[in-house]
Amino acid sequence: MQSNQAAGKSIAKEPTGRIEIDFERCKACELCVFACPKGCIEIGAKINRQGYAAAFFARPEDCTGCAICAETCPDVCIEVWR
Amino acid sequence: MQSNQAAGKSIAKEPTGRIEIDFERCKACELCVFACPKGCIEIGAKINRQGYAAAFFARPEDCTGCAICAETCPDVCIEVWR
Amino acid sequence: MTTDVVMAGFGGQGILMIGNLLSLAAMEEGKHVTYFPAYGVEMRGGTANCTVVISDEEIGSPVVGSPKACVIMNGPSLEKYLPDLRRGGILVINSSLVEPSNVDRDDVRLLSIPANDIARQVLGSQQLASMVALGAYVALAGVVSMDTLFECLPKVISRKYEKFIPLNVNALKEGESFARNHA
Amino acid sequence: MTTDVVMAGFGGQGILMIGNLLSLAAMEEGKHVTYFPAYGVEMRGGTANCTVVISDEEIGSPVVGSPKACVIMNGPSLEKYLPDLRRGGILVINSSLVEPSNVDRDDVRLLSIPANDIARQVLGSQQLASMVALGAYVALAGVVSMDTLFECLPKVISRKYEKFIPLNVNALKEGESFARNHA
Amino acid sequence: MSRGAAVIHRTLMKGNEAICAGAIAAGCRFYYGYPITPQNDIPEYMSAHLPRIGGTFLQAESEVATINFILGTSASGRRVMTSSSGPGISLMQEGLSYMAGSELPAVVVNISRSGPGLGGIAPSQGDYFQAVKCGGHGGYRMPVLAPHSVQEMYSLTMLAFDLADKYRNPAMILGDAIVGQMKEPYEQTPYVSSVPAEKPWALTGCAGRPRQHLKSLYLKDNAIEVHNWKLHGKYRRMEEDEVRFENYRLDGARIAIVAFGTAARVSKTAIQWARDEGIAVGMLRPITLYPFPETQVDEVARKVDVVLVIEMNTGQMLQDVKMSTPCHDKIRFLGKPCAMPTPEEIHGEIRRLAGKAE
Amino acid sequence: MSRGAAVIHRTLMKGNEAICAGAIAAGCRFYYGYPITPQNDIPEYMSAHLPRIGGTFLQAESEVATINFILGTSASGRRVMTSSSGPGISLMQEGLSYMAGSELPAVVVNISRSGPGLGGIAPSQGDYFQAVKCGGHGGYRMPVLAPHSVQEMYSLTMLAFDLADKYRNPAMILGDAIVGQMKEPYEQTPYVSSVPAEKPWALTGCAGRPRQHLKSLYLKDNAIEVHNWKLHGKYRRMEEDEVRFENYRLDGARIAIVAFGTAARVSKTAIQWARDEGIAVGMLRPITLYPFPETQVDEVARKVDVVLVIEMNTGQMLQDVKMSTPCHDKIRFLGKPCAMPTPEEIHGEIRRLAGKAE
Amino acid sequence: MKEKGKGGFGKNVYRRPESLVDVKTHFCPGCHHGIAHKILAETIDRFCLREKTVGVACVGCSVFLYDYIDVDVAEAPHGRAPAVATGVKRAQPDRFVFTYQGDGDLAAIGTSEVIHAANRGENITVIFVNNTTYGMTGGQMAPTTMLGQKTSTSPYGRDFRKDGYPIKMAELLATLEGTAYSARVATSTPAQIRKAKEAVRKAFDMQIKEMGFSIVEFLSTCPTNWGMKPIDAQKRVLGEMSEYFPLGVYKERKQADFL
Amino acid sequence: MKEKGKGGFGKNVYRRPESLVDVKTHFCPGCHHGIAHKILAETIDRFCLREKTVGVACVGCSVFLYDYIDVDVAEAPHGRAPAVATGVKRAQPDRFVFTYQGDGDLAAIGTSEVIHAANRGENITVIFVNNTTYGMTGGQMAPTTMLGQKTSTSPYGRDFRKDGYPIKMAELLATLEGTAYSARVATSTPAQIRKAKEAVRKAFDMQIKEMGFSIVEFLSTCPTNWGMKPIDAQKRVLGEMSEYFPLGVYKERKQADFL
Ligand SMILES: Cc1ncc(C[n+]2csc(CCOP(=O)(O)OP(=O)(O)O)c2C)c(N)n1
Ligand SMILES: Cc1ncc(C[n+]2csc(CCOP(=O)(O)OP(=O)(O)O)c2C)c(N)n1
Ligand code: SF4
Ligand code: SF4
Ligand code: SF4
Ligand code: SF4
Repeated sequence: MQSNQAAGKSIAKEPTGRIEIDFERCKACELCVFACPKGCIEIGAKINRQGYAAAFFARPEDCTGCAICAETCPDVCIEVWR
Repeated sequence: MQSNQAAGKSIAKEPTGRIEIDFERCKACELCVFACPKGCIEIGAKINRQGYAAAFFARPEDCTGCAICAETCPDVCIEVWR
Repeated sequence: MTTDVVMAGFGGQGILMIGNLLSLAAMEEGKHVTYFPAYGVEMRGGTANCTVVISDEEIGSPVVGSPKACVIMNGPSLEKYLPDLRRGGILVINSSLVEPSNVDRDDVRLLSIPANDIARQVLGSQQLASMVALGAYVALAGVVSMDTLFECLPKVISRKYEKFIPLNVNALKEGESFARNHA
Repeated sequence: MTTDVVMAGFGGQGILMIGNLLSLAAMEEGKHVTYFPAYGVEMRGGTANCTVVISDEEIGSPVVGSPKACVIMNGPSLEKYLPDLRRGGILVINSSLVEPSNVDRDDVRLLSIPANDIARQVLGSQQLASMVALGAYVALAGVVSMDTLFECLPKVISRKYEKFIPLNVNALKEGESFARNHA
Repeated sequence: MSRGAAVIHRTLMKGNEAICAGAIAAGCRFYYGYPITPQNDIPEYMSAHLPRIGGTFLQAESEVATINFILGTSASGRRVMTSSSGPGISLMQEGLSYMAGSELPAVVVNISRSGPGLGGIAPSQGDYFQAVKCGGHGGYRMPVLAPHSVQEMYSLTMLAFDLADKYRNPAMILGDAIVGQMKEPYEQTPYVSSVPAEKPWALTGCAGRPRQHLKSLYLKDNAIEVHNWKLHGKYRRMEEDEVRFENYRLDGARIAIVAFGTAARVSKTAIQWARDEGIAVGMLRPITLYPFPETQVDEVARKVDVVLVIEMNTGQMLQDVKMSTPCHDKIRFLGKPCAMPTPEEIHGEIRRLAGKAE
Repeated sequence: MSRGAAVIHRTLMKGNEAICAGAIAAGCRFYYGYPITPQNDIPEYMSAHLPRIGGTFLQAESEVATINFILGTSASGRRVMTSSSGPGISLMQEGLSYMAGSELPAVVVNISRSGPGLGGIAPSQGDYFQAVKCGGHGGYRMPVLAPHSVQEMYSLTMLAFDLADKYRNPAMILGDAIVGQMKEPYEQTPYVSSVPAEKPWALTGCAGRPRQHLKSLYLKDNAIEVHNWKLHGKYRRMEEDEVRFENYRLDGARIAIVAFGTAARVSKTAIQWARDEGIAVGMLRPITLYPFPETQVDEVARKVDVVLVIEMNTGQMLQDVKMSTPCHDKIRFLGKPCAMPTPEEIHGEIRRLAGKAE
Repeated sequence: MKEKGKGGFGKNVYRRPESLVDVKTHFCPGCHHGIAHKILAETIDRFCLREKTVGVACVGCSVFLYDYIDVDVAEAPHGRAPAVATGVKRAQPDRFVFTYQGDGDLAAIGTSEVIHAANRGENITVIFVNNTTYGMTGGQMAPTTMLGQKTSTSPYGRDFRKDGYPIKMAELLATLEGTAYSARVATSTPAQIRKAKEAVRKAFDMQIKEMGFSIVEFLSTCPTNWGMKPIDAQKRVLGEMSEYFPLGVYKERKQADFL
Repeated sequence: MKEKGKGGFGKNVYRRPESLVDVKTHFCPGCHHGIAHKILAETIDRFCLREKTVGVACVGCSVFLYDYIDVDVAEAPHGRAPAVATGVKRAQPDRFVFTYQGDGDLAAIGTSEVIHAANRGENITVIFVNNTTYGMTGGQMAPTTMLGQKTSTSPYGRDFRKDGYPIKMAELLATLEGTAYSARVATSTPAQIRKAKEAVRKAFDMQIKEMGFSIVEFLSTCPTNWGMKPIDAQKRVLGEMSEYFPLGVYKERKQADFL
């Protein structure tokens, strides 16, 4: 079906977007981690000055620039380009 | 019709009830005057210690003892017998 | 010279209006004056009263322990105020509603005036009873001139009732002449 | 003899629990003791800290201007409390999260203990870092005996986590031995 | 009071209404309130007059809401007033504390009644502590003015607006049923402002400037201590610059009455009578209850033989008199809670103190 | 405090919780409140403990509702308590005035915070005026107890219940974040009641007796004056019978500190240090802020060279000290609003006053 | 003492309810507070509750409840009667507890207390007398004042743009889960009086059966402050007032265990 | 400064709204207050209102509104924001005025103020964040706390027999004549966030068109006091919370002249 083909296309490892996460501002709430439909974000190991193991952009190659992570982040840590 | 006859009967100058109005307690609001379906009550000329021209039982002959006046009186001035 | 008067009666008898009128007249004549009404007891009915103090000097207390005069328009007020009236003070009672024989003091200057009757019979409205009484009091006490009272009437009677001013003038005059004839 | 200590770190590091434990132990040993926590700043996160004063006499102030000891579990707390620490005072820092080179004073008795690392590597849980630090502090200051601390553990650990008591004993011991070896 | 060149005429007016006239003269165009005896003339007057001059009258659902309407309008940089009595003023205490903390000006009128609780409407000075020591939490202060005549109901209201703006702080008029309900002639002297009209701190939207806020929360470090020292500095300035009082026939007095408001008014009659008998008695009448005329009371106390404090309560200002002067042994008290001492009673007390036979 | 024969053991407890323990020991089975820092331990403790012993914990929708729940339960003849802080206590002022006017007992705890307004949660004694002069309208009074230790948080709470019942009047515990949040060992001494348990005035339904009511409205004639004289009589009796204070190392003192609560607690450290240096300094610590130990302050003031008043505000109890003694020239003040003076600062001030070089 | 049965009429068919104290009231002529008091007293009698009742008086013209109803009464601060009643009921769940409140008291300053008492399902009964004004203080605008109505603080008439709408408390409270019974009645005709009695009876019944919060709103007159003769005031209730504030039962819980 | 468009992506599709001050917030990890703040700021930007707005902060976790939203802000006492906003709006009818309140603030202590502001049709906008607890003071029971929910003052779970029912403010306020707009939204999914923005936009629009009182209730998380991970808290909102507090628009006035 058409839609399947379309879906197939977007799965292709061609990022159509890019995000930046503010390391110091992140509180490691993981909301973006669960929100990202592509699973691009993960919690890291480094602890920031607030004491949190901030999230990081783990899989840039899958990012579509849909901005769902950014919309979701309560701390406005994520900026998105497409 | 039956009901007319019945009504006719009660109009007859045979009182079936009797009220007493507490002269000193009455505030001459006239609610009983308007409430009495038989028009038995009137406002008097004598002024009581509160300064009101109290109501009085002007037409005892028409009283049916329906107690509507008493139910209506906000100052519980009226007692009714039947 | 300082004088004062307590006026009292049922609510609705116009007590506060005559107190106001007297005060305005005193002010008009350049006197110091204070007017103190019994203010809302947070409910209606009952009695109304006010105190007017008139003086040539700055007035201290607007309320007095033992007034120099009382204008009493109903029975309950007589009971309440008679004991306080100063020896030799002026007592005007409205004998239409107050039994003169209830005045159990003989050290005061009593004037019994059937104010309601005069108002009804002569003037056609019981509403004017308190004006009659004021006329009588002013005639006795002479604190202000009758003419000043007349002049001040428009200030206490609302525009709507303007047409009754002449009637009020007459009421004051009736009171005055009764007082002159019976004092 | 009166001594006192300020303990500080991130909320959630167990600061208040070690303060409580120390206080209980002091009480158990018949001492006077006061424990004062930084109470809710009406929001979460940020730092947690408490002050414990232990004495043989009646204690006046439960809070001190210049403490005799500090147990510092994170970076921000070092900035906040280091300036107040008394000359010659004891400073225990958790070097897993606090950079020892940030200690810009040489008039204090510094012990750098990698509490988180010890807790994780030796005991299997970072949760125990503050117990490690307490063990170290008590070893240095000698305010109470280690055994009393052990005895008091059941009073600060809820029934639900009873099974972790031995682990906490070990944590205290780890801290103690680290202190003995590095002081 | 200084008079302008304008023709001034005397009007017979109720004290409560004179407050309204004073407020309107001083440019107050916002009034919020909730009914309570014996001050209902004030909202009633305002509801009739303010709409006619483009002002806003709004009846609130409670006194708690009232004081917060006031806070909002004050934060907008407008002159605003409310009035109430005992129970209503109690309900405003939290809001007053917030306003003091946020440095927001407003005039609050207390035409006090008898307490405690629902009490009654007999005249009383039982709210002195609440007004003067400030019944809200946190130890703020506010100017408290105590008029004793209809003229002062008018003029002190104008002053209250100026003090409020000058210090960015609520100011209170403390009256009672007697000065509130009585009528006497007064002169509608023109309002002459003593403070600048601009309020750059007002919240009007941040066009052309950085955003600003009005708040009383200071959480970081010792910010709240710093803030309180700042407030304290203002109170000190009030104490230095704003004390107002009347010396009444104190020349050569051996007895000095200290009384305010209605009690002072009544005392004047008694003093007249006593002076007529040759008794050397006078009065120091505090017009500002806060700041209290401490120095003046002390000076007078040192001169006279007896200081007679008279209040319509069981002794509240009495404490401020003792605080003001070490001459404690000269101080006497005549008080009645929830009742006006008559001129006769005061006169009797003066005679007794002067050693005259009864 | 007298101890019973019961075995008493020491517990490490938070001041706020010791208040709860004291209340429960004194038979209080009803607690109503609304959250506010720094006293949340109290409702939290009560919500956990009261249901287990058949008591009632109910969180109100506001402090205004709270104080009226209290009024209702008190009118039912039950021991009842609430607690709050600054803003919440301000909202209770009307209700407190009603309770005083209706002669209803209850214990109200103020674990005060910094003000004015929302202020902050730094320790403060800024609510002294509000508590001691009574922030509500009408000039009522209430016993105010100022604990300075966890032990006293416990024992003075029990006492507060007795005073409240004895005088049929609200009683207040005035603490702050320090005594509220600190833990120290305390002994759970048994409660020994000093007042009869019967409350024949309680509203329980008029079975077998004429109906009765609890009210504060007195409209007829001078009923409100009579009522106030009656209340005043109670206050007089409190002033005669209920003054409580601690003399701390006043033997031979040339400097007497007067301080309460946390400020007194901290002062003790400074006094220890100063005495160790040979400075003759001691402290009179008022435990009841109302009734204030007037006579005791005066006696001490006459003996010493300097009276140093220390408060965590800019000078409130200071006024009561001046009111108590004519020795105004001996009085000095050390205060900080919304901050605890450290032992070091107090010690420094003592040394200065004792003429020691810095 | 009155002669009973004089003139051959032996059966007393109306007399003062037992729980209504035999004294003059301070109410103005024609004020319906008096009628509401009578109905309240009758219902107390009917359920034989006189000796187990604690009433709570509000601040308003009905503050003297304790002089008129022969039961124990506490006086609440203005608006706080439901909170005081909560305190009484929690302490004495086996007592019958009611409040009696005016519309200034309940619908203005006391809004929060009545809403939360209802929301908690507090097992108390509220008699609420709505006369569209503040009677005791001299006729100021109330939250229930009708649009266009002139009062001493709405001299140009209530304007919805400025003062909002007359608030309908019976309806509002009926929306809350904890409310067991909410009705609006009037007492301007004998039929209305009968219905009002029935509503109060039901409200009492709810409390007795521990169903939760019950309230009866009475549309009432205030001839004095409306500046009307009592009979005209009564007509106003029958007319524009009941048009805006429809009479009826807005909620009636059927089952005790309401969850 | 961040590199823009790095890696060939030139269009910035999400960045901090202009009216949102560029500072760290004090909110806990995963707290939805942050999302509500973002939406509020975005809507201010959208209508270009930044320079003509006066906000009113409440007491609660959102008290620091003035540190985050780049507009003039007054701080109201706990619960009184709608009253303060009334005072602001009456003085400056041409300014945009909003309040931001928690559920303790609006539905407990501030019940009366919000109801009467709504009833007056006060032309203000209320952002109401319902997280079923008192966040700032450490997680006590709120009027919106769910039945059975354990909080620090309902340690045995909220019991309707004792504490009543979670109160539904969006529905309650919708019943009042003066309310122009009332909606309940959540921010737990991208779709919900979109709807929430739409609701806030509508609410703003009501004020701009002078239609009266508007309110948007946000169902929000408080992971800290619920003792949950942020993601689980979010699930609770999606589950039991929106079941009891249904999302939707409860009132939407269509015509400006509403009488
Ligand atoms: C806190 C407080 N505010 C105001 C008042 C004054 N007050 C007394 S009764 C009343 C309103 C009475 O109106 P309502 O409740 O409608 O009852 P009504 O007199 O009409 O029966 C007011 C405002 C008060 N006693 N306490
Ligand atoms: C009069 C008053 N009472 C109590 C408080 C304490 N207090 C501060 S915030 C708050 C409640 C916060 O809860 P909520 O409104 O739900 O907002 P949240 O913090 O959950 O966002 C309380 C009770 C106060 N500041 N003032
Ligand atoms: S949503 Fe924001 S704060 Fe939370 S983990 Fe992601 S980037 Fe960090
Ligand atoms: S209803 Fe009662 S008070 Fe009114 S006139 Fe009749 S008897 Fe008198
Ligand atoms: S003022 Fe109105 S409500 Fe009050 S008693 Fe008179 S008529 Fe009734
Ligand atoms: S306590 Fe709750 S509401 Fe407050 S910031 Fe934290 S998560 Fe948010």
